[in-house]
Amino acid sequence: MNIDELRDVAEKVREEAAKCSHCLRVCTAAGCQSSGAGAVVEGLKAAVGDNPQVQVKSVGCMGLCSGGPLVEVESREGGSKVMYQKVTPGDASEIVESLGGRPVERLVCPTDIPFFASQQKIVLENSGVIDPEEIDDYIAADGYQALVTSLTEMQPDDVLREVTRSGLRGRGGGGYPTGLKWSTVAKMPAEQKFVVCNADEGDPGAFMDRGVLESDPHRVLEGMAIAAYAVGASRGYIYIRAEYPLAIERLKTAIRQAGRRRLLGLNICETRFSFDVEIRLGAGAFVCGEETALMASVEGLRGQPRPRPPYPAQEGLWGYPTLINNVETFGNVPSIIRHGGEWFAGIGTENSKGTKIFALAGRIQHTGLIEVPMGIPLREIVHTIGGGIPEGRTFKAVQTGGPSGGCIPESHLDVSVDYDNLRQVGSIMGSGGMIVMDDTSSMVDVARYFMDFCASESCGKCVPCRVGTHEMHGLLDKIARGQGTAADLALLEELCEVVQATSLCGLGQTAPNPVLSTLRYFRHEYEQLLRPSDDEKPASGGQVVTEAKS
Amino acid sequence: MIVPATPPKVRVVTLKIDDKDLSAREDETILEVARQNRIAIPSLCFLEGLSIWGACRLCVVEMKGSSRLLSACSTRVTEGMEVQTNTERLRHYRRVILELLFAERNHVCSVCVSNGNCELQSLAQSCGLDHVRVPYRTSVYEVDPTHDLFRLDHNRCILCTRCVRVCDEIEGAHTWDVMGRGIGCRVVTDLKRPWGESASCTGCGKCVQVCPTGALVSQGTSAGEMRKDRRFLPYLSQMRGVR
Amino acid sequence: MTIKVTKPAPPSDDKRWKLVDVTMRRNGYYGHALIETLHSVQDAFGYLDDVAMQYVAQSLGLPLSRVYGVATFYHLFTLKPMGKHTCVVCTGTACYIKGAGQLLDAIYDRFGVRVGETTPDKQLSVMGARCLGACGLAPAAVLDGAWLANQRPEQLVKRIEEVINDEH
Amino acid sequence: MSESRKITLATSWLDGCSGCHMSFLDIDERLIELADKVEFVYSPLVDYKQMPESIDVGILEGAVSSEDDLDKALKFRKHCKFLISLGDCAVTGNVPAMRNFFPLDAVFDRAFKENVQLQPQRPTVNVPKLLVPVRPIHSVVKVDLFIPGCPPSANTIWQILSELVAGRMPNPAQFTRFGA
Repeated sequence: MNIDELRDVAEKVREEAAKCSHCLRVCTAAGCQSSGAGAVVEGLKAAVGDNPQVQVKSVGCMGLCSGGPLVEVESREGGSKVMYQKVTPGDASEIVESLGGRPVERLVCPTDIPFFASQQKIVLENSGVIDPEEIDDYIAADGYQALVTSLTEMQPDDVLREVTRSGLRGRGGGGYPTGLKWSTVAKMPAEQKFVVCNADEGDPGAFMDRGVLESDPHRVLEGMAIAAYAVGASRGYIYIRAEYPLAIERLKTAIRQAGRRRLLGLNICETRFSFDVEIRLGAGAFVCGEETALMASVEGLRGQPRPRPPYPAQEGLWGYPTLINNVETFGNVPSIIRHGGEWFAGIGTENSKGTKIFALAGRIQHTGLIEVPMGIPLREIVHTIGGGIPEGRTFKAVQTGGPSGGCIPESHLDVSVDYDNLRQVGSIMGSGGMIVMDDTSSMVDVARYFMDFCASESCGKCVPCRVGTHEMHGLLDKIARGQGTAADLALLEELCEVVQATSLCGLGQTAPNPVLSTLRYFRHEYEQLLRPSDDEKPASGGQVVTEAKS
Repeated sequence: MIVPATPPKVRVVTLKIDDKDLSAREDETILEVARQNRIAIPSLCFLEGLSIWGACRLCVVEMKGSSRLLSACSTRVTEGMEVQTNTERLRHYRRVILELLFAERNHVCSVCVSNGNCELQSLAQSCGLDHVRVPYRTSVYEVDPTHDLFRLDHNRCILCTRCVRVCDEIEGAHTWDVMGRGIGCRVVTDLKRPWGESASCTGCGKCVQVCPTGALVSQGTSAGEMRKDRRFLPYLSQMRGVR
Repeated sequence: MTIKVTKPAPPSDDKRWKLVDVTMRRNGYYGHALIETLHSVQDAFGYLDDVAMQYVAQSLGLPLSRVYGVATFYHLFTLKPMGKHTCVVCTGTACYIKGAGQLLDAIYDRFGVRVGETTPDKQLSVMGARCLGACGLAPAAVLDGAWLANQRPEQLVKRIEEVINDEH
Repeated sequence: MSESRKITLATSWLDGCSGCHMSFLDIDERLIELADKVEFVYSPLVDYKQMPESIDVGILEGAVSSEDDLDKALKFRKHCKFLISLGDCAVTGNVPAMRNFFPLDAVFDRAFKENVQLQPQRPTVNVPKLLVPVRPIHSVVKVDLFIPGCPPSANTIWQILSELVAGRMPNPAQFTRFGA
């Protein structure tokens, strides 16, 4: 396929679309599907019947999951758009009848609210617009242009330069400069190299990657193929959690379609470049989000990390240099190549370029997926875009970065969101989960929850993480139940330090973060729960067994 | 006639360990170089002749210019590296890691067959660990006495996986592996069958000899009677080419 | 150099072994296809038993203990047969904040099973999930594949009772 | 510590075998030397019934298994300026703590019914109530010095006491370890 053929396909799709007067887009990403979007699609199709003027389309995530199932009606004349929320199959005929007339007032979801208006979409530009199971839809939205341009008009070095210039940093949490990572792999002399897409989105409360894969899977494949060209790899793996059946299905479809269009496989675009992608399923292990554990899992082993160095870029899958990036990182690449690194670098802040997808959840008015430029104040995300706290409650903290992150209180809400600022206030960017808590949440309980998570997700290889997280959870539990003493709290803090400093991989090294950040901002909540020690009071400690039962 | 030298495959680098100037081959690890130079770095999962595991974290050292600690067993030396192996901070961390190990399972030294010949026990002494503040877990673990020659006591296992590695890398049987995850990890033979019923076990006993504690011992030993013999290891690992 | 090894015959003439064989063949009987293969065994049979693990180990040329280690490492694999009905309660952060714990407590109070357990009459298995990615619907549960959004404890228990009683 | 006054010393055994006290006695003739500098004011080895208000050094052997043990530990902490855990039972729980792996009922049955031929029954009168779990002393009260060993040898005890008497803080790891 060359650039002209690509344009032909796009043209055909657009012509087809122009024949219709209205397009009904139904979000069929997992969030809306679980609230019944599948039936809505059926209902709408039945209501439309064989009217060729109206197109009913299953599309990806529109963002506002709390309003699901979402339906967007676009009329070709004038291009006006109306969004409906909480649509049921029973509403279908009413919606179809309203076409061309006044919208169904009671279902309308206003789109001029900040939730939609304050967003800037790069990775999600096609989400909720195109049909994720139709490669031609993606091509019509300028898809695969970047890949074809790279292969036919650019040298691998040119691609590396563009990515480096863009200032893109890894979106999986670490924030490692993507250009640097790519260059390292590119420089390794090896006959075989691998590109791996990390789609093992394990943070509880994070569903950005899922949104991207379910809404626009080709974008990720294109990003991977460009990366493979730039670093000189010919094989790719997508490591995805088995908990995402819909995303897996859509990825499989996408790989099949791209292969058929010869955008994956042997001699892509009649060049010497060949690239195959294979899906590898996770099986329920958070630690496999860690690069070396992920590689072990791809190799069919227990997902246990190994010490670094050597880094995967030097010795990765089966010992070969391996480039590992996360879904959102690859998702940015086609746009960077299409619009240039310069353009991308113009968005965001000095050290954090571009946009970031966040998953808003918890005690907040609007839950769902948003994509905002880096540097946006946290307060704007929570109170303006998220619509603040429901039920008249007050804001207490927002948790970012999942089990490796921290809780940010009201006093730091004006921090502008980028990698370095979030680290300064004791949290991390992480993969983009944001969970808002109101005054009903106990911070000790939150810390205990995350420690329980880390303890049960610890792979068990290194001692500090295996035993340390378990013991820290025990101490947190004791404190949360009002049984802990000042000595227990001191021991907890000491364990935090040791586990952080000595654990083998990122899971253990960051497991104490939720405790440390809640201690930093909500220490009084811990102290309120402490009881005096045995020395200070005469009564007996431990459980007294009075009379043995026979 | 003098034949011109072919360039060496590995270079020699100079580095500092505990302020001592040393030279080493660049394919050697910090731990190897330290031990050659009589600088003691505590370790448990490391055993010369077996592959590197990097899990006990006792051998962590500080490196100038790095905020992270590095495990000495798995990190190769580089030119100009400056390493500290015995700072107050590291000694503290090592004691806490040992505390965690003692708290994890039931290491009652006084009644252990390896009492007096146990690496965990002697490390506790050399690292100055004289009591354990971390609450003991006191979970019950079983003892597998089904093998004719050997006995497995999970209570004393520290999951260093030396047995797994020696069985796989040297004996080639791969009878042992680790099952489960996190605190629920334990070593298993085959499909978690009793050891005595294992079809893959050759009965060579290498796992017993490399075990640092009283988890794997010979049948018929009682408190303090078990002694391990590892003289076979360097020789056999050379034959197998394990690094 | 490759040595041709004859693959062992399936443990029984159960048709479902074909599905497992297909997965292994598609992956060239490489040892690194172990996780994929275990997935297909579990899809076909519902759980992994010794017979299946033995067959997979032999077919892929892997040590038994390796297979057992991998099967027990990943939480999605189960070595015990599941109940007739399964209820997955999401325990992700958003669901936790909004009361997933109460859902699990209510299930325990009514059916006497906690996460990872199956009732003695093999009617119900309860599982926890580390975030199903439907945080907008918190607290969420999946009962026999059907999504249940914004659950209250008594509502969920009632729904489970209905599903179980429908059978009788 | 002033030169003029002897150092006062109290000892007691909780749940243990009293082997550590025996080991203490095994310092033999050095006891006389010790007696020049140290005065036993309360101990199962001597005949004082009343514990003085303030004691310089307290030594406890054994683990905390019963309410009685707990009372002793709290009392020693209250009266002693410097408290020593002597022996593995005091330091780690050791053998007494091995009953933590079983339900208390099972332990009782094993001890008083299954292994007894004559009138197997559980004692109920004049026995202190048992605690679950058995714990080392430092998990109940603050301890200033730990001397592991099962038992610590007579030499170990002598060395450490000599250091203390000389006004120096000893390092027990030089002489002893868990299970020694």
